[in-house]
Amino acid sequence: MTIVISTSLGNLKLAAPVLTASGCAAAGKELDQFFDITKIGGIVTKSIMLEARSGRPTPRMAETPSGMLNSIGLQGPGIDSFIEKDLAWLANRGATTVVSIAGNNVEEFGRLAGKLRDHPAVAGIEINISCPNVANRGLVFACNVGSATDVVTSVRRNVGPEMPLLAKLSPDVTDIVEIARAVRDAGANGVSVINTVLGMVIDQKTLKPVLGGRTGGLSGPAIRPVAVRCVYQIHAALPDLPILGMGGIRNGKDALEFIAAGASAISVGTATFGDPSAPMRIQNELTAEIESRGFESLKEVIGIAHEKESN
Amino acid sequence: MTIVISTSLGNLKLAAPVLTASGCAAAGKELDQFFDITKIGGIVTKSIMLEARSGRPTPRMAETPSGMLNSIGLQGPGIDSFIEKDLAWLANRGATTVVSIAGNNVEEFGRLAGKLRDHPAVAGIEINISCPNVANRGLVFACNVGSATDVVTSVRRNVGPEMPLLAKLSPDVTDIVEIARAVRDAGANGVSVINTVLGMVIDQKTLKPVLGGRTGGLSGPAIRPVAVRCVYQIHAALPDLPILGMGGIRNGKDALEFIAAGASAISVGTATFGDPSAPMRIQNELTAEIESRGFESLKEVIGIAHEKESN
Amino acid sequence: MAVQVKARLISNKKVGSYHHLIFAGDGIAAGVRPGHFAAVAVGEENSPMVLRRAFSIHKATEMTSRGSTIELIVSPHGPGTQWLVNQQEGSTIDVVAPLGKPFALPKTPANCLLVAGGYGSAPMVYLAQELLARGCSVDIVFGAGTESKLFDVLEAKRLARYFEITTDDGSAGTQGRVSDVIPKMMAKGQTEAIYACGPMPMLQSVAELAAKSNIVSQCAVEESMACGIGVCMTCVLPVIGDDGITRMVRSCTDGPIFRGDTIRWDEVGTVPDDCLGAPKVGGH
Amino acid sequence: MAVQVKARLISNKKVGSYHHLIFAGDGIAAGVRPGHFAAVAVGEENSPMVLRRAFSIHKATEMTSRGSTIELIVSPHGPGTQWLVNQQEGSTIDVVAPLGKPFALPKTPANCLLVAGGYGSAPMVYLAQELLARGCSVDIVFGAGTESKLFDVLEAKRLARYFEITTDDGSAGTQGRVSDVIPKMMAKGQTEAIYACGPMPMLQSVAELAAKSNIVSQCAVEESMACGIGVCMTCVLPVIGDDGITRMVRSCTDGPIFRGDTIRWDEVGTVPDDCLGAPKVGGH
Ligand SMILES: Cc1cc2nc3c(=O)[nH]c(=O)nc-3n(C[C@H](O)[C@H](O)[C@H](O)COP(=O)(O)OP(=O)(O)OC[C@H]3O[C@@H](n4cnc5c(N)ncnc54)[C@H](O)[C@@H]3O)c2cc1C
Ligand SMILES: Cc1cc2nc3c(=O)[nH]c(=O)nc-3n(C[C@H](O)[C@H](O)[C@H](O)COP(=O)(O)OP(=O)(O)OC[C@H]3O[C@@H](n4cnc5c(N)ncnc54)[C@H](O)[C@@H]3O)c2cc1C
Ligand SMILES: Cc1cc2nc3c(=O)[nH]c(=O)nc-3n(C[C@H](O)[C@H](O)[C@H](O)COP(=O)(O)O)c2cc1C
Ligand SMILES: Cc1cc2nc3c(=O)[nH]c(=O)nc-3n(C[C@H](O)[C@H](O)[C@H](O)COP(=O)(O)O)c2cc1C
Ligand code: FES
Ligand code: FES
Repeated sequence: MTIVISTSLGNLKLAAPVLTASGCAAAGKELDQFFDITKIGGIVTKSIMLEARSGRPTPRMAETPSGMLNSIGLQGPGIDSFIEKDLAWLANRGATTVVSIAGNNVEEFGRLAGKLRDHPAVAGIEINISCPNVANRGLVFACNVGSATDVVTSVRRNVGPEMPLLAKLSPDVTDIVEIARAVRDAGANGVSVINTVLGMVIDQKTLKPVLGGRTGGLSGPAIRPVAVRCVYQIHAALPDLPILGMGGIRNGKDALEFIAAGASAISVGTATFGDPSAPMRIQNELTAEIESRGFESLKEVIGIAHEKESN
Repeated sequence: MTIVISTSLGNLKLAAPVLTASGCAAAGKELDQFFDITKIGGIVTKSIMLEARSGRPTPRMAETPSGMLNSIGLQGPGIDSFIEKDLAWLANRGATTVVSIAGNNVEEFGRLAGKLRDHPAVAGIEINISCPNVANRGLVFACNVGSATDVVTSVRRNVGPEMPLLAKLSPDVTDIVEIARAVRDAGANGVSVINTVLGMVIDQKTLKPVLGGRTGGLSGPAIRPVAVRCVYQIHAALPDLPILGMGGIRNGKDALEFIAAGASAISVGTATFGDPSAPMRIQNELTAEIESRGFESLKEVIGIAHEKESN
Repeated sequence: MAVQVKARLISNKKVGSYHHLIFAGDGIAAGVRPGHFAAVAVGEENSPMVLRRAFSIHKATEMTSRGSTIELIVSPHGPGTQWLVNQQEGSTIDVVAPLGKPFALPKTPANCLLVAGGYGSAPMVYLAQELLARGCSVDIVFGAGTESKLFDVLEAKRLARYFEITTDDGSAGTQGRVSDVIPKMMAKGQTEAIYACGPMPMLQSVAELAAKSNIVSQCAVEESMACGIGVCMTCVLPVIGDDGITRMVRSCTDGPIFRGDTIRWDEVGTVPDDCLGAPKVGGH
Repeated sequence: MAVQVKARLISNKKVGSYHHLIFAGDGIAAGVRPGHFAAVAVGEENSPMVLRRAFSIHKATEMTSRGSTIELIVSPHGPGTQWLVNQQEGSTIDVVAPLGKPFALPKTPANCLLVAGGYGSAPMVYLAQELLARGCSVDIVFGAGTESKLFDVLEAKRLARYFEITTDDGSAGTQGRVSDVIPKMMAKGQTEAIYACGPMPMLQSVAELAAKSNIVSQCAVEESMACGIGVCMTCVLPVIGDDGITRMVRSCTDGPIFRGDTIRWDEVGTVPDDCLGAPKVGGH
C-alpha cells in the first residue's frame, strides 16, 4: 500500500492505525503465531491489576445476536508478574505496547501507573475506568465525573507529563461527552471509546442468568452503531481530543466508519475470537478502503463525517 | 393452549402478555390484515404529539448487524386527528389500546393526557419520555430524574388516579433504576423498558452519517441483552413495579427471557418489520415455552430469574 | 389486502445482470395489479438482516398446476439481494404480497408511454398488457446503464407500438438517457399518459416532461423501506395532497405509485418548510 | 504452533447422531497429536455467530492426494453445529488447528484404559493407535445415552484388548454408566493409566476412580470457549498447580487435557476461596 497510515493519539505515535483491544489479545504472544504483531499499530494488553486476580466464575460468556457477553472479571497475574513475564516478552518482541491498568480504587491506579512509569517498553497506558465486570457497580469510575477525574489525576501524577495516557470510557452513561471532557481536563491525552455495554442473557433451561457474574459486557458488531455514535459525539464536542475507537469492528469498512466519525486509531476486540488474524486483516482492509477513495493518508479521513454536513 | 396467560401491568389488565411496540405497529390497522389484533395483549400506538408533525428527513433507517437504526422523529397527525380517526378505528375494532404520547415539554404531556382522559377506548397511556430522535437531546426527559418526574406528575394530574400509566425509559442513562424509581414515585403504574439505544451509521460512499437525523435509535436482537439487563436491574431494585419489557424480541424464547427477568408483559417492535405476524406468533410461542416447562400460568414465571440464585 | 405466505422458489434464472425468480404459494397472486410490490424476508433463521426487501411484481398467475405464482426481477446489490439470488430452486421463502397501490389506469382508451430505467422495466410488460386490454395504445422506452441491465426487451418490443432503447454506454439502442428520446416519442405517439418506473432522477425528468406538456405521469418511486406494510414510517417523501398541502407520505402504502406532479422532487430527502408539521424554529 | 487455513470440506457423512467431517488444507495436519482440538468458524460472512466452535481432532493425515486433512466428529447441538453439519462437501470453512495440549503419553509401556462418553470417543482410536505403537496395552470403555450416540465402536473393538460399552437406555452393551464397569476393567486390565474424554460428570467419576487406585488419569475437559487460542479467558477452571496453589487456568491452552487429580472437580464453575487472586471479603 502506498498511502500513509501512520497516526497518533496525542503524544503516542503509531506506525499503523489498528491496535488490539484490551482483554481480546492477552499480551500478544498467542496472536503472534497468526500474524506479525509488530506490523499492526500496537498491542493493548489485558487490563492488569496490582494483585493477582482470579476473575469471575464460569460460564464467563454467552454468544448473542451479532455479539457476545463476557464476564471475565479482570482475571490476571498482577502487575509484577505481568512486567516480569508479559511485558518482557513484548519488549523483546519489539511490539508497540499500550498497557491497560485497572485498580480497585484511585490509589491503586496511581501505584499501577508508577510501576510502569520508567519501563522502556511502555508506549502508553490505557486507564480502564469502565470495566462492567465488577461486583460493585460503584467501581465503574467512568460512570461519574468525579471518580473519573480522580483516577486520571492520580495516574498522571504518578507517571509525569510525558507518558501517553488514554482513558477508556463506558457507553453506559447519560452523557459520555461530559466524562470525556473530565478525563481530558484531568490529564488524559486521549480516550478509548467504547468499553462493553452492560447486558444479560437468561438461560433457557435454568431461567437464571447464564453468566456466573449474572451481568456481562456486550461486544461485537451488535454494538457498533453505539460505538460510532459515541466517537462522533466526542469528536463533535472535543475535536482536539484524540480518540482510539472500538466496538464491533469486523472489517475495513467498519474501521473506516470510526475514522470518519473522528477516531485517530482503532482497536479490534471480539473479531479476533472469530478470526485470530483479524487485527492484521482489518488494518490491510482499512488501508485499501482509504486508498480506493483517493486519499493519500489516513489522517485526511479522521473526522471527515463532521465536515459541512447536510442539515 | 390450556395455561393461563392473562397478566397485568398494575391496574392495566391484559388478557394476553404480548403487545405491539410503539412506532412499530402504527395504530394497528395495517397489522390486522396479518393477524387478529384483538387476540394479542394489546396495541401500543405510535407516539402521538399535540400537533401534526412531519418527522425527520430521509433516509430514516439503516439496517445494522442483527438490528436497525431509525430516525423517524415522531411523525404523526397530531392528537385530535389521531383520536378522531385512529383511536375511533381501534375502539370500533375492539382492540385493547395503549396510547403512547410524546410532548415537547411538560405542559404538552399534560394536555395530551387530558385529551385521552375520558376516552372509553384508552386502556392505558404510555408516556414516551425517551425518544432519541429529537434534535434537542434535552428533550429526552428520561435522561434526568427531575424532568422525568415533572412529566409523569403532570400527566397523572391530568388523567386522575384511575388511568393506567406506563413511563417509557431510555437505556442511555447511567442508572436506569434511579429513573424508574422517580417515575414510580411520580405516579406511574409501571415502566416500559427499553426504548432504542442511541446509535449512528456512517455511509461508505459519502462518509457522512447515513440517517437524515444523523443519529438514530438502535433496535432489534442486537440490543436484547441490554434490554434484559435493564428489566432485571429494575425488577431487582423495585420488585413491585410492573414492567412492560421490550428490545429485540424475535421469538417465544426471547420473550421468556424478559418474563423471567421480571417483565409482566412484553412488546414486539422491530420483529414486526421482518414478520408482520410476529406479535401473534411470539405470543403463541411464549405460551408454548411456558407450558413446556410445566408452569400453569405466565404469572409463575415473572421474575423467576431472581429467585434463590447461585452466587 | 396483502397475504403472508411461505412461498416455494420454483424458478431462479439469471437474465443479464438480474435474476428472474418465480414464487409459488397459496393466494400469493390474489388481487395483484401492475405496480404492486412484494416484500421478501431474506437470510436464514436468526439472520442478522432483520428487514424485508421490496420488489416490483413482474407477473402474477392465479392457480396454475404449480399453484398461484408471482415473479420478481432481482438485481443483486447488497447482502439481502445477494442472498436472495443465491437461493436454490425449491427453497421456502417468506413473501408478503401484494403491497402498495397499483398504477392507475385510464378510464377511457388513451395513448400511453411507458418509461423504465434498469430493473424498473420489471412491471412494465404486465402494465402494457393491461393497458392494451383496455384499448390503449402503448409506446415504450427502456433505459439502462448498459445492455445487460435491460430486462424484457423482446416482450416490450412485441407489445409496443413504438419502442426505443437508450443506454448510458451505447451498448444497445441510442446512447444517452431516456429523457433524450421521450420528447420524440411523445410527439410521435401523441402521448396522453406516461407511466414510469426507475431511479428517482429519471422519474423526476419524466414527471417534468409530462408536466410541460400537461399530461399526467404515474411514477413508481423507490424509497428505502423497513417494513413495506405501512407501520414504520421510514419510506416517506414530500407529496402534495389534493388540498394543496404537502405531507410526508408513506411510499409503501400511499405509493409506490404517485402522480408525478404531486411529488416535491427537489425536496425528496428533506422536509420542506411548508410541509404539514414541519419543524418550526426552536421546534423539534 | 497453530495454523489458520481456509479448509475445504471434502467429506460430510452422518454416522449415528453425529456427522463425520473431513477438512483438507495446507499444513492443517502438521504437528497434530491425540487430544489436540480444532476451532472452526461457523456461519456465512457477517454471520450473527461471532465465535468459533471447538472440536477434538479425530484423525490427522499429512499430505494425501487431497492434501493434508483433519477429521472431526460433530454433534448437532445449537445453531453453530447445526450450520456446520449442514454444509455441503466442497465448501470452504475457516479452521484453526492444532490447538491445546495433547494427551501425555507414558514414557514406558503401560496398561492403559481409555474411557469416552458420547462424542468423547472422537479422539480415542487415534490415541489408542499411538499408545499401541509405544507398546502399551489398550482397554476401552465407551458410554453414551443411547446406541446412536456411540461413535467408532468397531475400530475401538478392533484395537482394544478388553472392550466394554454402556448406554443409559441399554440399547447397546451394559445398561448404565461407564463408571459402573470401569472398576472391573481396571482389575482385569491391571490398569496403570486412564485416559478420558466426555462430559464433566463422567470425567470427575473417572478421575476419582483413578485416584482411589493411585493411578494417573488424563482428562479432556469441555469448557465453553470463545476464542480457543488463549486470548479471552472464558474457558477457565480451577486447577491445582505443582506448587499446590489453585489457579483459574485456561482449558484451551493449558488444557483441554489435565491430570484428573489436579482439577477441583466439585468447584468447577466457581472460584474456590483459596484460589490465587480469589475475591477477598469486600473485594471484587
Ligand atoms: C417499491 C419498490 C420496488 C422495488 N423493486 C425492485 C425490483 O423490482 N428489483 C430490484 O432488484 N430491486 C427493487 N427495489 C429495490 C430493492 O428493494 C433494494 O435493492 C433492496 O431492498 C436492497 O437490499 P440489499 O440487501 O441488497 O441492500 P441493503 O443496503 O443491505 O438493504 C438494507 C435495507 O435497506 C433497504 N433498502 C436498501 N436499498 C433500498 C432501495 N433501493 N429501495 C428500498 N429499500 C432499500 C432494504 O429493504 C433493507 O431493509 C425496489 C424497491 C422498492 C421500494
Ligand atoms: C476442547 C473441546 C472439544 C470438543 N470436541 C467436540 C467434538 O469432538 N464434537 C462435538 O460435537 N463437540 C465438541 N465440543 C463441544 C462443541 O464445541 C460445542 O458443542 C459447540 O461449540 C456448541 O456450539 P453450538 O453452536 O452448537 O452451540 P451454542 O450454544 O450456540 O454455542 C455458543 C457459543 O458457546 C460455545 N459453546 C457452547 N457449548 C460449548 C461446549 N460444550 N464446549 C465449548 N464451547 C461451547 C461455542 O463455542 C460458541 O462460542 C468440544 C468442546 C471443547 C471445548
Ligand atoms: C472477553 C473480553 C474481555 C475484555 N476485557 C477487557 C479488559 O480487560 N479491559 C478493557 O478495557 N476492556 C476489555 N474488554 C472490552 C474490549 O476491549 C472492547 O472495548 C469491547 O469489547 C468492544 O470492542 P469489540 O466489539 O471489538 O470487542 C473485553 C472484551 C471482551 C469481549
Ligand atoms: C421505526 C421505529 C419507530 C419507533 N417509534 C417509537 C415511538 O414513536 N415511540 C416509542 O416510545 N418508541 C418507539 N420505538 C421504539 C420501540 O417501541 C421499542 O422500544 C424499541 O424499538 C425496542 O424494541 P424492538 O427491538 O422490539 O424494536 C420505535 C422503534 C422503531 C424501530
Ligand atoms: S416501509 Fe414501513 S411505513 Fe413504509
Ligand atoms: S477460549 Fe479464549 S482463552 Fe480459552
